[in-house]
Amino acid sequence: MALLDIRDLTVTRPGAAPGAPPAPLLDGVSLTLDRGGALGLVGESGCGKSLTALAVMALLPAGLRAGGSVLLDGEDLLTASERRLCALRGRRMAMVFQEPMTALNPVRTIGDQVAEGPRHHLGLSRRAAREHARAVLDRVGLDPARVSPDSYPHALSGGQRQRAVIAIAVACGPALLIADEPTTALDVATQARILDLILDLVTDEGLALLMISHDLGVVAETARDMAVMYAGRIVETGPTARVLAAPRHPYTAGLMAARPQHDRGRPGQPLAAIPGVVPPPGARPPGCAFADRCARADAVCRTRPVLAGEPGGRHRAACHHPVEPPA
Amino acid sequence: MTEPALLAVRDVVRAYPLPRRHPLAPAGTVRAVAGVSLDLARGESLGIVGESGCGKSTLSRLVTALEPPDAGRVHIAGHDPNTLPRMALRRLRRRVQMVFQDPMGSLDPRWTVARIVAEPLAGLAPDVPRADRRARVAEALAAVGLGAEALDLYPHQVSGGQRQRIAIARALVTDPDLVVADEPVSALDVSVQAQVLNLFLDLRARRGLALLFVSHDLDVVRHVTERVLVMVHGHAVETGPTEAVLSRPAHPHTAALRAAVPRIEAAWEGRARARHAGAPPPPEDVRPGDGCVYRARCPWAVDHCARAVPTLEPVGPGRSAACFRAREVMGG
Amino acid sequence: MASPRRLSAAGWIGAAIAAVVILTALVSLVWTPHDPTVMDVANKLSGPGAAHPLGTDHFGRDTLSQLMVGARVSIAVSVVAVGLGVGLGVPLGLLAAARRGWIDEAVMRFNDLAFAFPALLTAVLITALLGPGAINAILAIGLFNIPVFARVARGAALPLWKRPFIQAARLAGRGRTRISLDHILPNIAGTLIVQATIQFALAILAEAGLSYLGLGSQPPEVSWGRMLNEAQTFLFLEPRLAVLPGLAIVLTVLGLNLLGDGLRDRLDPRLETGLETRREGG
Amino acid sequence: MAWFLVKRALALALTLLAASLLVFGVLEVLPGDPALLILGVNAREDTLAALRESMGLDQPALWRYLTWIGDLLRGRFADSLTYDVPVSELLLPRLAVSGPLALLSLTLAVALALPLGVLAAARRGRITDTAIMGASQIGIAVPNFWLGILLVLLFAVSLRWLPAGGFPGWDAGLGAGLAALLMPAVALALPQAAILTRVTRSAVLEVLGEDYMRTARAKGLSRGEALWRHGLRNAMIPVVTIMGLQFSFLLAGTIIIENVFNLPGVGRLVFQAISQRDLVVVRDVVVLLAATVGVVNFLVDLSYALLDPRLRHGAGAGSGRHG
Repeated sequence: MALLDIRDLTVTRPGAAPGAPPAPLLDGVSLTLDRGGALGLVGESGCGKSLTALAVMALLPAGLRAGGSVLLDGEDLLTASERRLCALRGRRMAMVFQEPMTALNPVRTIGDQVAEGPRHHLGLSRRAAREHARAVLDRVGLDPARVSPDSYPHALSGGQRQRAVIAIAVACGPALLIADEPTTALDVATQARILDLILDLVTDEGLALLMISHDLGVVAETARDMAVMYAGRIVETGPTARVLAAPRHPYTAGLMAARPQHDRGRPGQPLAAIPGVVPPPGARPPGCAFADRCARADAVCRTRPVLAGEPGGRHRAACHHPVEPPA
Repeated sequence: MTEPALLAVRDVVRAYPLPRRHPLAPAGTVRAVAGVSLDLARGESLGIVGESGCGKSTLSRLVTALEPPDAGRVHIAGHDPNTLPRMALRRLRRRVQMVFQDPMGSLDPRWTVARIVAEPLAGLAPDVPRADRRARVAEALAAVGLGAEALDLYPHQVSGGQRQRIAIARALVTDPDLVVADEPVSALDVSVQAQVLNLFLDLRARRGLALLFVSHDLDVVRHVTERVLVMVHGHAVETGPTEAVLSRPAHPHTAALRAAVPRIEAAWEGRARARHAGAPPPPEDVRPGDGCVYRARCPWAVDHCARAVPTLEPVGPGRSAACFRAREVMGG
Repeated sequence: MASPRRLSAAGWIGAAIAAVVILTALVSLVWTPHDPTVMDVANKLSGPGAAHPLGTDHFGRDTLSQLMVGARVSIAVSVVAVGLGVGLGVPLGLLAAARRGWIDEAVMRFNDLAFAFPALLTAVLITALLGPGAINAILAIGLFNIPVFARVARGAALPLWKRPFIQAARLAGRGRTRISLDHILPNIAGTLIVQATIQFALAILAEAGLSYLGLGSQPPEVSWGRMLNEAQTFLFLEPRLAVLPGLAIVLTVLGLNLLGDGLRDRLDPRLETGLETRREGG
Repeated sequence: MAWFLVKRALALALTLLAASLLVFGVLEVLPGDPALLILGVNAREDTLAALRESMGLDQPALWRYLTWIGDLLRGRFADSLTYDVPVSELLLPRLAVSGPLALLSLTLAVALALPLGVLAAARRGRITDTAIMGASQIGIAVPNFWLGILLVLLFAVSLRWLPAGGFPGWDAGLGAGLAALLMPAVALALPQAAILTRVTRSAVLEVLGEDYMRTARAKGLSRGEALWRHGLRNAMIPVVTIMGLQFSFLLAGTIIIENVFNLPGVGRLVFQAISQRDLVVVRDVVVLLAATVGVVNFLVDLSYALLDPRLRHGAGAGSGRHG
């Protein structure tokens, strides 16, 4: 049984005006993640990748409704009681957020914030939790001798703060770690070190990782499998090496071609930009959501494509006219 | 007689006061830009790269005379904008315009596109008759690929990529010689970023525009600029032709920046990247005369780096780097 | 208008109440059931009836007519007092934000000074020094509004000065005054309007307080505060006289506050942010 | 931290200096000759001259200002013009009324507003929230003196539970004293509590939207635990600011309320002094009130430093993108 099994997850926002139909933000998202596995979720802003993470944590913003099922160890999180969810969050599943500047409480020390989870979930005494926090901080590269656990977040650099956020997430030894754009707000050298850390934790602690990023490179470096999201749907999924080496969905191919890649692109030459804009929720075409921007689209694309691929293969794309794999 | 360089910056310094720790503490300053020089000829493009806080944005504000330097000189077409009388400064400003990072924040939410794009004309070109302004604005919008239907929209009614196009149109409307772009695509999604980068390439090719392109993204800088300048803690540590500098760095920082960029090839080649050295010291800990500013996190650092300050020395055709071990860095 | 959002139900109720009060004040200019100053001792302290829908006071003056005229005084005093605050305070705040340096410091110190004197105490002082009366009450209340608007305008303008579109305007050759008027003022107008409704409500309360102390409008002028002042003598005899003008005040202030809240909800750009706004799409 | 407090203390001193100069200037210059004011326009010239001399009015203004401030700082007060006793003798017994009154109403306001504000925020959009917000909306609109009148009508006239006004003095016993202050305190407190409730609610709502609250929830804390452990302290910062400002309103409110309830307090003293043109009393009491407001705002600044470690450590917003 997979550790995380998301089946046909939908998230809808109530209609803007009374009587208006609710707008689907996530539309039939299915993903699985095995114990110790690493799954990358890529897409541009507004595609619903962060929403997927929040749905798994059962921390969706008020007013949004989720349908389908999210199974963690076979237990459906969408129907679990709030009490049960509180017992699972931080203990079995944990999350690292995008903005290290704001994800920490400015008026409490980092040691205090790391110790809170263990006290809550593991029933540690105040003193034991503090010791535990010191060890966890040390584990994420915040050596208590150099960076005091009694520091307040404002005294730390961005990278150090993100390490503290990671410490909070892994403090109770969760089975699933969700990282939502964990390095987007960081410099490239800091990003590399934080990715190092996340990979080390995944390997050493046997965590399963759901890595969410807009950056194909970050996913390539951290996840064995990946899924590409567009307009609230999964449009392509498969082993990362296969998907990136030979993308089948025109959107994935377009994303890759639009990157200025020094090894392949020719400086000064126009990049292959994807024309048009992502359709907003509520205004998505009934068939393939990418059809309006796609050069390969025809009349068939007005019906919705399903994820499909080679028989028995794990590389699948939701496209009526997939890009041919190179011979 | 040759005309003066379009842009000549000599040893500019810009320092900001630090908050005092107690009432009697000496008033500390942090030098955001600590003695940087650069030249830019008509039609040339120069990328400024570095991590956040390295001083690259401050440098762009010095070049556009949004801030005066504390020391050193900025010359635009032979004139120092910081000593010019107001009317002459306006004439000079027609030749240098800027594009900002945040496409929403750089457009007044309560103005229409037509008014936004026309503002530099109203402020800098009183000789352009009012009646001609709308035509000039439409022309500038056409140059960035927007139709006349955009004229009466408000910024919130257009997409992020279109907003950045509008900001570029505003920078073009006075027909400048130099456009300074401060992280113009870092807030945009990849597919939209490509559209805007193409626009910059196109404008350079068609208008002979000189471009000062500030970015943290090496791939982007490599794509749009001919020369590059790498900054650390307010210092220029390496400069030269973009392709040469980024493919064979002579300064350890350039090398580290390059090595840190996540690559999609890692998916099949495996993640073979050198582990990175320690965190950079906070900027206020880096004092001039303290040796090389980069040595605290430099894997190549030797004792000598703590005693002497490296200066930019030639390391190849049109290239220079501020590192005692530049030759070794280039070699391996 | 930037936002298509409609005013909330509470906002509409507030607007309606404010409209009714203003309308009443306007009607009182041309018509009241009785002359509010004419005494009719034969009918003094009579309860509500056909001739006097809300009864009469201890001099037999018609309470309804007095309330109508009182609305006029309240509104007039508040309009002028808030106008004074806006007219002087907003330019001062804009100037401080645009110039910073010693001008800013001076304006802020002036503000601290003004806030060090409790508003009503200042008003009491001024009216006591210059003599009681509606004009001096206006002056006293308006004077205190100046630092309020200066502070609000400065506070709203300061973060705007750091925004890129202001830097773009500077690159476009715009001077600080021009930027303050063309860019800053339109962008803080919403904040100022909301503050103005709040100050308007406070001014009505302050005028009532001063008149109640006998420092505001003087007889034979009629105002809600004066009515309360006079009613206190007959509190035990005729509570109606104390309750009615108070209700008029409460209703008016309530309406203005509801309107102000409604406007704030409508104008607050923070409420417009969507779900995932960190990166800009297409 | 030290620097921050020293700066605030300097600002306080500067404000007080300016305030005293202003009060002095206004009272000396604006109304003309104090002696004339006291004795009236029909007074004889030699009587006026004598009075001027006894008041030190023949001295240069700066000298008189310095003497006044110097005396004040040493706790020496000049004689009241109407009562012929030092202002301090008038002030002290009245402070014994106004001080407890202001304190009682502030306590009432805070005790009412904080729980209600937090409750409304936690129940946002539900019936509890709507009810609390509706009540506070009305509370803000009620003039405190009118509320005082209503309270008198209800509790003194109809129910006869409490005295309608006046103050028996603390000699009459704590109970009697508090009974006399209860209605005035409630009248002062309710409108302020209404404002504070709204401020608390919006501060808590603001905090609830912060990223670190989501971090706390992701840790496994329930909504209530997250609010209690991570939200309240951050939410208190704007609340304390408003409390500081409200103190000034409370002081001013005492002027009216003491008139409604006929209490012998400082507010009534100022009011009477102004109407009797007792400039010595006015001058001293107004400066004293301004000083109180200044000190309270200084305490507010001090509490910021306690609530927010960023201020305590004298650091601005971190630059921190570096690893």
